[in-house]
Amino acid sequence: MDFDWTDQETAFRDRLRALLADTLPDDWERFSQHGPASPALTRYAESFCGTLAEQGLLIPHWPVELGGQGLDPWHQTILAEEMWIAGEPRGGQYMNVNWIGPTLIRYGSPDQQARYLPPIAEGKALWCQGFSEPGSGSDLASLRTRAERDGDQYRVTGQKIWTSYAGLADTCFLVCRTSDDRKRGISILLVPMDTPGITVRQIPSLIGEGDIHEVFFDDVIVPVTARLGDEGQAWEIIGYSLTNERLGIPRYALARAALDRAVSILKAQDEFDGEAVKIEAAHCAALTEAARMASYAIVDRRAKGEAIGAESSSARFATVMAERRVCEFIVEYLPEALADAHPYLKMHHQRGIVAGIAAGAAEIQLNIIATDVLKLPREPR
Amino acid sequence: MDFDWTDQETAFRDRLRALLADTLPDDWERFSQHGPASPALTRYAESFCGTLAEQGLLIPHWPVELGGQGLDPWHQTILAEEMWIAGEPRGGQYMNVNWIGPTLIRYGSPDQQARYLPPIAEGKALWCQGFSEPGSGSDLASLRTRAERDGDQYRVTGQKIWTSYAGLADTCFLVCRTSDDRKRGISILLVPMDTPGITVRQIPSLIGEGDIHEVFFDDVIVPVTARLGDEGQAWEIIGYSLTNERLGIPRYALARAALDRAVSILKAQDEFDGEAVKIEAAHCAALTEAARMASYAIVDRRAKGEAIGAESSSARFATVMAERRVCEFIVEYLPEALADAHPYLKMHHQRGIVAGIAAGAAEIQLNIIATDVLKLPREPR
Amino acid sequence: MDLSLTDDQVAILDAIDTLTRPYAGASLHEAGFALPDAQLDRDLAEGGFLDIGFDPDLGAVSAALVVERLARLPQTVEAAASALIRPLLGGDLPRPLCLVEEGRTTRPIRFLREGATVLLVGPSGVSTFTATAAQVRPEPEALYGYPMATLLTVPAERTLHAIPASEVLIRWRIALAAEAAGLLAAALDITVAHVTDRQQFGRPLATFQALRHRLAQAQVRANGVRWLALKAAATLDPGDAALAALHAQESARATVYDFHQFFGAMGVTLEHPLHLWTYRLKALVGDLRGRGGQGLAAAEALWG
Amino acid sequence: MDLSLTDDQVAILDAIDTLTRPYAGASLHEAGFALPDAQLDRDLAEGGFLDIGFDPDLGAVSAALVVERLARLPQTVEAAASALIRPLLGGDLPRPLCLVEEGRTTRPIRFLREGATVLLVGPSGVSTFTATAAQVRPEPEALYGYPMATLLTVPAERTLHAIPASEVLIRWRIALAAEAAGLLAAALDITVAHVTDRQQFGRPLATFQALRHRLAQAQVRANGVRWLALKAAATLDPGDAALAALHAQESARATVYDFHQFFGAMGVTLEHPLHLWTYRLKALVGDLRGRGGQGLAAAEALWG
Repeated sequence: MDFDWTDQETAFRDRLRALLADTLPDDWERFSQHGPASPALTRYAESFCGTLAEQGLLIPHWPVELGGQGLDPWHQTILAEEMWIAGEPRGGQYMNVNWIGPTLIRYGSPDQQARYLPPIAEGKALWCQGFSEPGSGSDLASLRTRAERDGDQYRVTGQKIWTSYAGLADTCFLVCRTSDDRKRGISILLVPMDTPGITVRQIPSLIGEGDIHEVFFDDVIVPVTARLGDEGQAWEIIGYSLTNERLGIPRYALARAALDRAVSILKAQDEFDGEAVKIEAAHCAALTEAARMASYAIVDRRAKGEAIGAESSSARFATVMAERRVCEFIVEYLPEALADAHPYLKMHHQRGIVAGIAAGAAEIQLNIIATDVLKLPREPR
Repeated sequence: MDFDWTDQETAFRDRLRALLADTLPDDWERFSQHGPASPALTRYAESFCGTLAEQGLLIPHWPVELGGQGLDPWHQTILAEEMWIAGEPRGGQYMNVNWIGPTLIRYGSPDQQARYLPPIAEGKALWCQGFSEPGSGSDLASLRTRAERDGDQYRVTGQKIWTSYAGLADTCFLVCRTSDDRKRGISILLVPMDTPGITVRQIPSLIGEGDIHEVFFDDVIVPVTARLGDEGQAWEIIGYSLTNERLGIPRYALARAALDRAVSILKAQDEFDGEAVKIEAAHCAALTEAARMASYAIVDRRAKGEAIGAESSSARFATVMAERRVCEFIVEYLPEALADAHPYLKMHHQRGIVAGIAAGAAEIQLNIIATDVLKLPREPR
Repeated sequence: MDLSLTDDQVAILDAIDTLTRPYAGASLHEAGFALPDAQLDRDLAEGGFLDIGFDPDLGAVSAALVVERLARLPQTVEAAASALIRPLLGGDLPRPLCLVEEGRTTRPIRFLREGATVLLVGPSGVSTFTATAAQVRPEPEALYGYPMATLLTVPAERTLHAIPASEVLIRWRIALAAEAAGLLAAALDITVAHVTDRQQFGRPLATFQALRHRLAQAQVRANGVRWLALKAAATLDPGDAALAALHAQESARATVYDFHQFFGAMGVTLEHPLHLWTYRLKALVGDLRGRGGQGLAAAEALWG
Repeated sequence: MDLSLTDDQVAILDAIDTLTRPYAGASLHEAGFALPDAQLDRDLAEGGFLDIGFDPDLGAVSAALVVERLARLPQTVEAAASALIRPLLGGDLPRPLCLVEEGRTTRPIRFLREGATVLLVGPSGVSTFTATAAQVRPEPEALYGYPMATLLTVPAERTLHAIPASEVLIRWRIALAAEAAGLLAAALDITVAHVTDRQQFGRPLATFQALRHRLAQAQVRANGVRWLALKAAATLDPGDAALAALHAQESARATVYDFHQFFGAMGVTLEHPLHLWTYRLKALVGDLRGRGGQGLAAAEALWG
């Protein structure tokens, strides 16, 4: 066992930090309070991702033949950590490079790859993901948006909700129903958002302007060539995508950074003096570091090419525990952070509070741990 | 609203405390570490309950015509609190006066009342309750001990477990199956423990010698006249008993007393000085007082003759939370208490750790709160 | 002991329910971060509901009951300080009454605005002043579900009140606990309604045992906070008050996460009112140095 | 970073498994409060398994792995202090090694008996002595799942060790966390087996969602404690060590109650071995002034 970073990894992280320090505008911390899906951040992300692309830092983990450098999962983790700690200046494009691109590389037709991969690699694309529906959140297989086959096209009708980036995205990674079979009746369509019949409504939100939307599909015509993979293959494709996002966002890293920031502010205000505040801060740090190590254990296995299973749910739940406690620490000891005093901490809070509900609710992770890690017999349905 | 005790209630509590101070032996705290079901405590309880009976303090809440004084539920609560805080010198007899006696008063035949009530009122009886079975804990209706009717007698075969007091009890309040109907096939027999065919095995236990047993019934012949109420009436009778024991033992009172004792020891050792220990002690006190008030809200309604429903489960769960935190406080800050240094605290720990499993598991209380207080739709079965 | 409401208390709460019924049913679509309501405030003040603590026959318990009831509304009204602390100070101070702890004056303050009475409490005593526009920076982006502002300066000229700071702190803690009790009850109610209605995996969310147990625990906490607040209002004992506030802050922490968890994404929209209660609870968690502050005060009172 | 076991580590753990297999399967019927085993202790000592920390090529991570593995056994062996702290002191001290914090010498001490080495650590430095019968009062009634005794006197004549107390505390915390990790894993394993087997309401307990979620959280905690312990063993950093011990103590508190809850009455009998792990966890919770002690040490190291 070896818990040290290699020199190359350390240099990579340093390079990212230097680039961030050079590139981000002076008022970035205040600016980044807008959610990653806000119009302001989305516009900024296009310029920022262009810079990353020029420096070879947008898709360094992609295969060399597709413009990447084939860097291993440790580098990918370092990249994800540094970007998220910085407030994710890639905006919604982090999805592109982390899982939409890799999924297209695996399942896309030559035409689809030719059309969609270059803009992703150049930092010019913005996708939204059409997964959740009003009646179907954690239970994806219950989705009802229908794509009726009609010759060489589909006619799509239905509604998606909680869709981040939808207001500005150019393309939707749309999961929809092509037959009644619960799981094998689901297919994926790559739908340009300017297709007639698509209406987007922004949902006003606690966590930032433009962050979540409803998307209505009203007799939207999509050519069959826009289907990713086979009809009914969505369940498999999403499963593959998830292996690329199994750990999700490295929230433990921002949670720790926010904790350190909060402590430094408290110290400057002579308020990091009692036992209570110190002990509570230590509990937060223990949880962020436990989540970090649980996550690294998964990265290690990915780096070795081993199959990753349910253990990633354990790392994800550890991350939710850490996020929660850091959010609570700041609310209790630096309440002004949620007003206007400490934009970085407010940004953390806004992103942290959804840790337990975004990308697979915490309760789903617990179900997975119970069934697949602990091997407990299943609940009756 | 009025949160004060009446002068009469205060005098009653003072009288109990004086009696305890006068009556309990000098080495009582060390002695009371033995569980209330231990042979040592059971023997002592007979003498102690005799004293209580002489002073009119054994069954003061019983009707006057049955030897009591008809005192209201507030007095009953004060009695229960003071006895439990003192380590329950009534031993297993607390069950007699709290629910077995009242249940016999309501459902017993004249012969049964004449036989069983006087010894209870004199402090000379010891009962055990035959509820749990190896395959049936929280799910009482699944019990399998059978009583086969054969003329004017029953032939009982089966096994009970976790039975407190069984080693020394004179009578068993036995719940057994007289038909296959899940709930309406259950009946109660009052069975002398010296009936041939009954075997008792003590189970060695963490919480004290003689505290728990297995009881085997092997073709035990019980006359039909020993049945309490009608055949199949057990579910109703137990429901009535529970209304008499709805709040269960006032564990919050001992938990608070143990907390206060622990703090005074820590202060004497100059170890109640940091913030951490003080704040943790305060959390414990908040929980004991929340449990106390939730319990008093139920007592208040009983005192007014109002029906008590699921709210008592809320008070019970609050009590479990308080017990748990006080036990944990002592383990963390006064670990020597669980060795031999502080018998009163060890006694508290031994009795407190079963708070969540005895007399209706904590999870059952949560189910009841969810369904009957919050009115959530039921789980599927 | 008699834990039923008196006839007077029943009448007061009934009158509040009648007065607030139109507000309770207001459309909350896009209610924004906070939901102040000047008309409701006026109605309550004119009805005398915020002055109940001045009446020695009704006293602090009745005032706490009013605070608890009003905290259940989606609209926010400065009731807690006015109903429970103003009686200590005399009746002629303009509302809202804003509480500030010495040494923590730069923290955002609930209800602070030009013309509000600011009550400063700490080791140097108890004093008040009327805030001017220049002293106040509104915080419209604060997430807390209350109108909030930051105090830019504390004027040297203030009205000194000859009451011990400890008296104010006792009532502040009771006010906090009573308000939290109402907020917890309302957040629990709306969450119960949501999970009963919301289907996942073909059945109501409310039928999932893990969620049921967590909501049941929230019920136990909300019930405990309410009783501790009322008892402390009755005794005005420093220990009772500190335990009530401690239990309120601890319970807010323990339950707010769950309420949002069970609301899922809906809980972060401004179209559903959950945040009006949960983010107010968050605002209360930091008062008087948070749980550590209450815990130390309780320990001092109980075992000092 | 490489988080796989090295070949050496795999070989060591395999050898331990082989050696301990007969003990792991021993009948635990009426095992009593603690379950010491002199033969197992000898076997392990003679096999050199408790000396791994002396080998610079293997080091503290390997020693921590050994401690974690041995803590899973129902029998208790003084491994943590011997494997992780003894290398600081030199190799000729008789085992068991018993750790005592200055100012807390009257607390019950794990493994203390006549002939044991007592290590006293605190502001005045690091010293050891060999306990005599007269200095020791056994505590056979202690509930903690370890053989324990109280130290009646601390002799003035002790061997002073020229190492900083801080080094000992770092390794004590790592030892504690590594041992807790093994205890948590074993308690979780046996509880999983129990709830899978035990039927209530016509189905295995393990099929009830609330229980599943609580056990899943225990898994997350046990996993986190293990990784923090191993990382701290690798870095020997005071912050890492304090976080590992803090997380271990907090996780012990959070899970022990649940394990017993799910075992029901069986968990309080001496016929089921649950207490051999859970009561050992309780014994670790109070070490080095409990969570407060670890939290302050962590804060000092991280942000001091």
